[in-house]
Amino acid sequence: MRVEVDLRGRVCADVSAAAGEVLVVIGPNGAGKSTLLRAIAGLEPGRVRVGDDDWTDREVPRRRVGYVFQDQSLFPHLSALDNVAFGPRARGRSRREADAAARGWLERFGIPDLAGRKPRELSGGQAQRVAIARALATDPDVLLLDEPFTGLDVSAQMALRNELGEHLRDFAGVTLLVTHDAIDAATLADRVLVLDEGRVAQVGHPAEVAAEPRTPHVARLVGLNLVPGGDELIAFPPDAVTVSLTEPEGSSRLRWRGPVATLAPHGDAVRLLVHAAPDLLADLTPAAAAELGLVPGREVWLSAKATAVSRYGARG
Amino acid sequence: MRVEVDLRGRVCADVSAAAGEVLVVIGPNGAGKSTLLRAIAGLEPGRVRVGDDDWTDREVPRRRVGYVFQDQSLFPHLSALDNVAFGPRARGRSRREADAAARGWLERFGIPDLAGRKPRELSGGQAQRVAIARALATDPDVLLLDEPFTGLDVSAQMALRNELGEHLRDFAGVTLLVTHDAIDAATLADRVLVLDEGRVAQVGHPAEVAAEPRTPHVARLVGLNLVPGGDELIAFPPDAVTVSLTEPEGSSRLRWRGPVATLAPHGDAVRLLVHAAPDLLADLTPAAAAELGLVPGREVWLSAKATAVSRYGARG
Amino acid sequence: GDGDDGEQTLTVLAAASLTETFTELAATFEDEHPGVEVELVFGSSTTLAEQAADGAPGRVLATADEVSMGVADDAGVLATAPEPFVGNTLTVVTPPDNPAGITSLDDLDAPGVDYVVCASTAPCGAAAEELLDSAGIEAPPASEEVDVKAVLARVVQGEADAGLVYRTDAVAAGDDVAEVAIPDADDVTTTYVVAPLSGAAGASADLAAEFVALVRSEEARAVFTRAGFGEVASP
Amino acid sequence: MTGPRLGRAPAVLLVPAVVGVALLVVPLVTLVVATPWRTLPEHLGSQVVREALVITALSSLLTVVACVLLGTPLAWLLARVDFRGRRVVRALVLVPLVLPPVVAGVALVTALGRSGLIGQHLPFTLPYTTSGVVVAHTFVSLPFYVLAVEGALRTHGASYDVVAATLGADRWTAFRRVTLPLALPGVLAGSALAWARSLGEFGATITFAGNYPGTTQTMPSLIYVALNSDPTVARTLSLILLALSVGVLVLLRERWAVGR
Amino acid sequence: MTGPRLGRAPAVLLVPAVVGVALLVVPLVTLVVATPWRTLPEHLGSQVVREALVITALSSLLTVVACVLLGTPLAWLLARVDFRGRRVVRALVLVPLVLPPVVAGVALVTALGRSGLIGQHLPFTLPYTTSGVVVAHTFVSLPFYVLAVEGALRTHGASYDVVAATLGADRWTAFRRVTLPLALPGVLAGSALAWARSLGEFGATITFAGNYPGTTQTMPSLIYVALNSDPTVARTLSLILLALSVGVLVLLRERWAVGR
Ligand SMILES: Nc1ncnc2c1ncn2[C@@H]1O[C@H](COP(=O)(O)OP(=O)(O)OP(=O)(O)O)[C@@H](O)[C@H]1O
Ligand SMILES: Nc1ncnc2c1ncn2[C@@H]1O[C@H](COP(=O)(O)OP(=O)(O)OP(=O)(O)O)[C@@H](O)[C@H]1O
Ligand code: MOO
Ligand SMILES: [Mg+2]
Ligand SMILES: [Mg+2]
Repeated sequence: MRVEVDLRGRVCADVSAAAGEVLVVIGPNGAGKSTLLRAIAGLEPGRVRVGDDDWTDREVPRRRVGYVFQDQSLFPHLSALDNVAFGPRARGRSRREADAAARGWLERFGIPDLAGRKPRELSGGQAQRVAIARALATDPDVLLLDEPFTGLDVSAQMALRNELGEHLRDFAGVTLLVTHDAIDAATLADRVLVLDEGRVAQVGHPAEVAAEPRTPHVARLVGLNLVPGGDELIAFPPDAVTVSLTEPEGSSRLRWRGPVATLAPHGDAVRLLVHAAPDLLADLTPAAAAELGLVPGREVWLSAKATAVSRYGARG
Repeated sequence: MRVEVDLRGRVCADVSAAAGEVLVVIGPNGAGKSTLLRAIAGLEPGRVRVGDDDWTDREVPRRRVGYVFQDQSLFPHLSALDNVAFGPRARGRSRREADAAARGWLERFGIPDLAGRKPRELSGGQAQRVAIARALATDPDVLLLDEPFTGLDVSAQMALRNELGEHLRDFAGVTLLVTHDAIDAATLADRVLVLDEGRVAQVGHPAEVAAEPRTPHVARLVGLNLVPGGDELIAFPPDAVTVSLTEPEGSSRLRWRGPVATLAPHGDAVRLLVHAAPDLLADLTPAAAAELGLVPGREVWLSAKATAVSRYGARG
Repeated sequence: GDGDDGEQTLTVLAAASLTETFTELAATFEDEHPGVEVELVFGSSTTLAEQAADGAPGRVLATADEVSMGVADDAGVLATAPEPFVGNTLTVVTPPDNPAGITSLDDLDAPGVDYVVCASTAPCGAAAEELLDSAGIEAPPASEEVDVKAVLARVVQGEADAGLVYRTDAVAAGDDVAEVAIPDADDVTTTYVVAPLSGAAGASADLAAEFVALVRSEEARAVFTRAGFGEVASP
Repeated sequence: MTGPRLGRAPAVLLVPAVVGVALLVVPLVTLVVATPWRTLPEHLGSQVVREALVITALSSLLTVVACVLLGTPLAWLLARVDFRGRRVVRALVLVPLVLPPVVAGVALVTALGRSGLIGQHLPFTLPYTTSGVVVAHTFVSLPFYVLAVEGALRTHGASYDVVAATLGADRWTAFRRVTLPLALPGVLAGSALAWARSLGEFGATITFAGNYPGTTQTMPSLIYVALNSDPTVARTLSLILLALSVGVLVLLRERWAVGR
Repeated sequence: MTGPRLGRAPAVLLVPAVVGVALLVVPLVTLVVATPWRTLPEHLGSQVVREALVITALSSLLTVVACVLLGTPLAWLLARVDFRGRRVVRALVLVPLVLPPVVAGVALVTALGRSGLIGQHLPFTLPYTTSGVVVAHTFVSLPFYVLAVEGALRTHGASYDVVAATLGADRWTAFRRVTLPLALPGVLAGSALAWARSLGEFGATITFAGNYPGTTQTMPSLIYVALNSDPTVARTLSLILLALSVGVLVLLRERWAVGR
């Protein structure tokens, strides 16, 4: 599949994916992730090829997509079951078949007893499951999942991630999954696509992207500090940062200064956000934090252990 | 503040909170979290007292709440600025004052340049920020935040959590914040309220609830295994679980058997979900996982190190 | 249409002001012609004439003026030349208690008197205009009603202090109005005309001619006179 | 269910609403009071009245059917499809609203009359038949229907149509299963408008279809004739028409309210 | 913007839509064709016609204003407030739709006429005045307006009203800033209906307000009167009315379309 989208101020990207591939799309708010998905579905203009077919001029109903909209967009006048059965019926299956398929999906997602409910009678998470079921039930060529796990409780997230993973293993088409959660990228992605301000900032295998993030957003997502250094980027984990109240000795250029913005527990450690240039994270033990007398606003020096730092080119 | 709600099939709870308190509400999908908030706002029937005032028969507009709805519910015909300024204006401030206040909130949330956009021209995360700004701008007595951080990218989540935390420190009223994210509970909560199937399952300080979870949902949320043992509950972390292919020796009753459901990377470890009774999590090193030849479907034995286990009464 | 089973229908298109008299005459006609049913279609003379000209089903056309009949005549749908059968003259009516104290045509000129007439385009309006002019009335009417029934209704409801209507209408209204006789009214009359329509063949052509004959008969004259109609004005 | 208490209805809305109701209801009440009801059974029993009632009921019902069948697609076209000349079509569709009914009748005669431009080529005649009555009523009522339904369609917007399209629904399926059900209140409002307009119509009817008892004489035409002989009878007949239509409306509305 | 391509408009919708347009437009076209246009300037120049046009324009405009002011709150009351007897009020509000216009005029006379039940106590008289024309038009047009707006209000539902209430908006504020703007397409549709109905109305007007050039004679009354003597003049006058109203509609619609 190949998509070329050029919408000033929203997204300007050229994205390819192989059949069967799961592409996880990440990026900050307003990066253009939803717009990219909308273009593939034909809701925004853009050149789209899927396999041997040119979809560019194909009408929306004839593009075989399964779309989980970011805002669910369940039909308010139809029950959960009818919402899920809508796609199969629109694509020509009999009422009985479509209902049976829909019922199957609702069961798979743990909400068979809500089949008769109207969307306004569902909780947010329940509605989200119906929305995913509706997208998968259409038997699409391309799956477009815009933050499919938002609003789901932890168990449901885990269960649905598994269900979806299983489904995707057998799925011959392309999947684009938008998420703000690093776990989705780690567990579901064949490749990760990073969007930033409407442009493709990075594409690569999940481990690659996690190890050598190219945007502050991805670095934050995978929990790394990222510092631009001329042509190269420098990445290091928060627990590789040493915090001190006075300027550290030595000639290392890997040191920064700034006020503590926040302190928060992070596992067994205390995680510090420091407004240096750029913002940096530092993990230290509660004992060390107490000893340094760290409170928000306090100026500190940070330095990174050279051994824990990785350097790589700013352009892949 | 005190709320008594009794809506068959949705929620049946009696909840109190002190002035200035931040109550984080957690629970699985459909537990009744949103319904509880709606009752406080007067959108569902229920007895509500706030301070010395009885709100039970008070009309919705006269309850001074700031509500972030789970589905945002931004007015589609108003710009972001007008959405945020709506509350102040409805509560009697002049147009100029309301606009200034709204502009201040949009700036605080990093989207001053989107002030003139209609909701349909905003990305999901941008709209979510407008929704939070709209709720805070009304200068309410009670803040009702239904999953306020969904759809936000990691940096925005962190920034908004800080902004909100700062705002809440000075806030004299009661805050109820619904979330599926353990971080919110850890960083913002004075107390945590656990709902399960419409009932209050547990109330307590965040650390308390995290240490001695009473429902499988909370246990999963804080990353613990929870096993019912008659009158008491047994909790232990996944890294306290030993995985073996044969029945472990000794007479400990802390052992279970079942097929591996999933394996996923978790930090440096591999996290296993095993369909025992109940479902259990186990962390082990990638080396160990490889050595045991673990694949989904494989039957394994699990046992918990007695020293890492905590036992406590099933009823607080 | 015309029945084949011995039952015959004779459709008569008649001006609305003939409603009561023609209903009575139709009953008489049915009594004299067993097996024949007279279907009466009432409407404004102009509409009926235009519809007849367009070939509307009907065997007889009776209009309240000669101009309308002319439309049908010009279209060539009349079987024979139209013939006048009654005339009608104007009169002044007031509400029974006569609140404005109208006693003559001249009183219409008094200040504060609301009187109504037909619009000058309607036959009764043209007649009223002529009458008012000859009497030298200067005050304009409060309203120019579309037809004489509307004028009458105004007076009956007490909405107008006086109205110029046909004598037939004054008679039909009975006690609902008081009549103020106008000496010179007979000078201004309208003429009702009737004609059989062509396209009628055989038996029903005969029936149409017979109905026209009935309308112009002495027997009918009694009915018309009772309703307040007068003689056809001599040319 | 009573729903959330959003506050008392404010005087600034209540007062004009009550004035509006009064303006509409008071004349009716005085009409009812001023009409002799004694003669009502006698009128109801007469064959002419019964025939007129049947024709009125039949033609108004058929008019609603025609409006729904023709007007719903037309409203959809105007609300949802971008085509050249849409504005002109929309304005033209409204024009029959503006025509005095008698002129509408004249227009129908010039087009569909026996010697009308189109009518002379038709294999059947419309004037002076019950079908003609339905045509006249539809001509007069259709714009009302279209405007009401178009308003409802626009109110909802096309967002759910788009969702349906992504699920593979072609426009017809989306129309049938999404657009139309969501616009149902508008369709019902439009149908009520069309029905009511048809019940009261007489100028276009009498001009185009004539006033033949048993075929084209509707209640309003009968009332017109009665006005010429006995205004009291005309009022009584009006009240019969009125009572029946109120009855039907109350019954129908009850149904809708339950369905909602 | 052209928006997403949702597919071709299907024949099953297009065909009835085109039939509907044809039914409405063909009679108009034949009317235009069959009317002598030569005499038009002469008519336009005549004082009677000019006066009638002014009164028609003025009274239809005031009617729309009255409908918006009275009808919008009424529609809101019917769509949003649960009160006892709502169903009956709703049915009663529709009744004037069903009345033949002349009977509507009679009802107005019995209520508001010089010697009407209410009218005899009023310090002013409505019959024979331009105000009377507006009252008659409003009586006839208001139900159309209310029904269209109520349909639009119901289509949208009350969910944003609830959101506004949580933000402290009382019902009036919510109505003004949320309910009304969201129902705007319905309000516009209703206004167009009311305006058009008022433009063509004559039965109730002539019966209640009378027909005097310069005070109460509207174009439709003039046309009706003209029909009695010279149908050709009546047609020409109708076409003037028609052309002007189409012009206004096209202009207005252009505005709306831009606003949307
Ligand atoms: N209809 C529109 N008109 C103009 N700009 C728009 C429109 N819709 C979206 N945008 C802008 O386009 C950019 C991309 O939006 P998009 O919804 O694709 O972001 P996103 O990556 O999905 O963000 P999020 O994570 O918040 O959902 C945003 O800056 C947004 O404000
Ligand atoms: N209008 C309604 N009618 C009937 N049941 C309803 C209605 N609204 C919600 N429910 C049910 O009430 C229960 C509680 O719903 P609620 O929205 O409060 O859940 P929640 O805790 O907010 O869940 P989530 O995390 O998914 O948002 C759910 O089982 C839901 O299906
Ligand atoms: O319809 Mo008439 O009888 O010409 O006034
Ligand atoms: Mg998005
Ligand atoms: Mg919820």
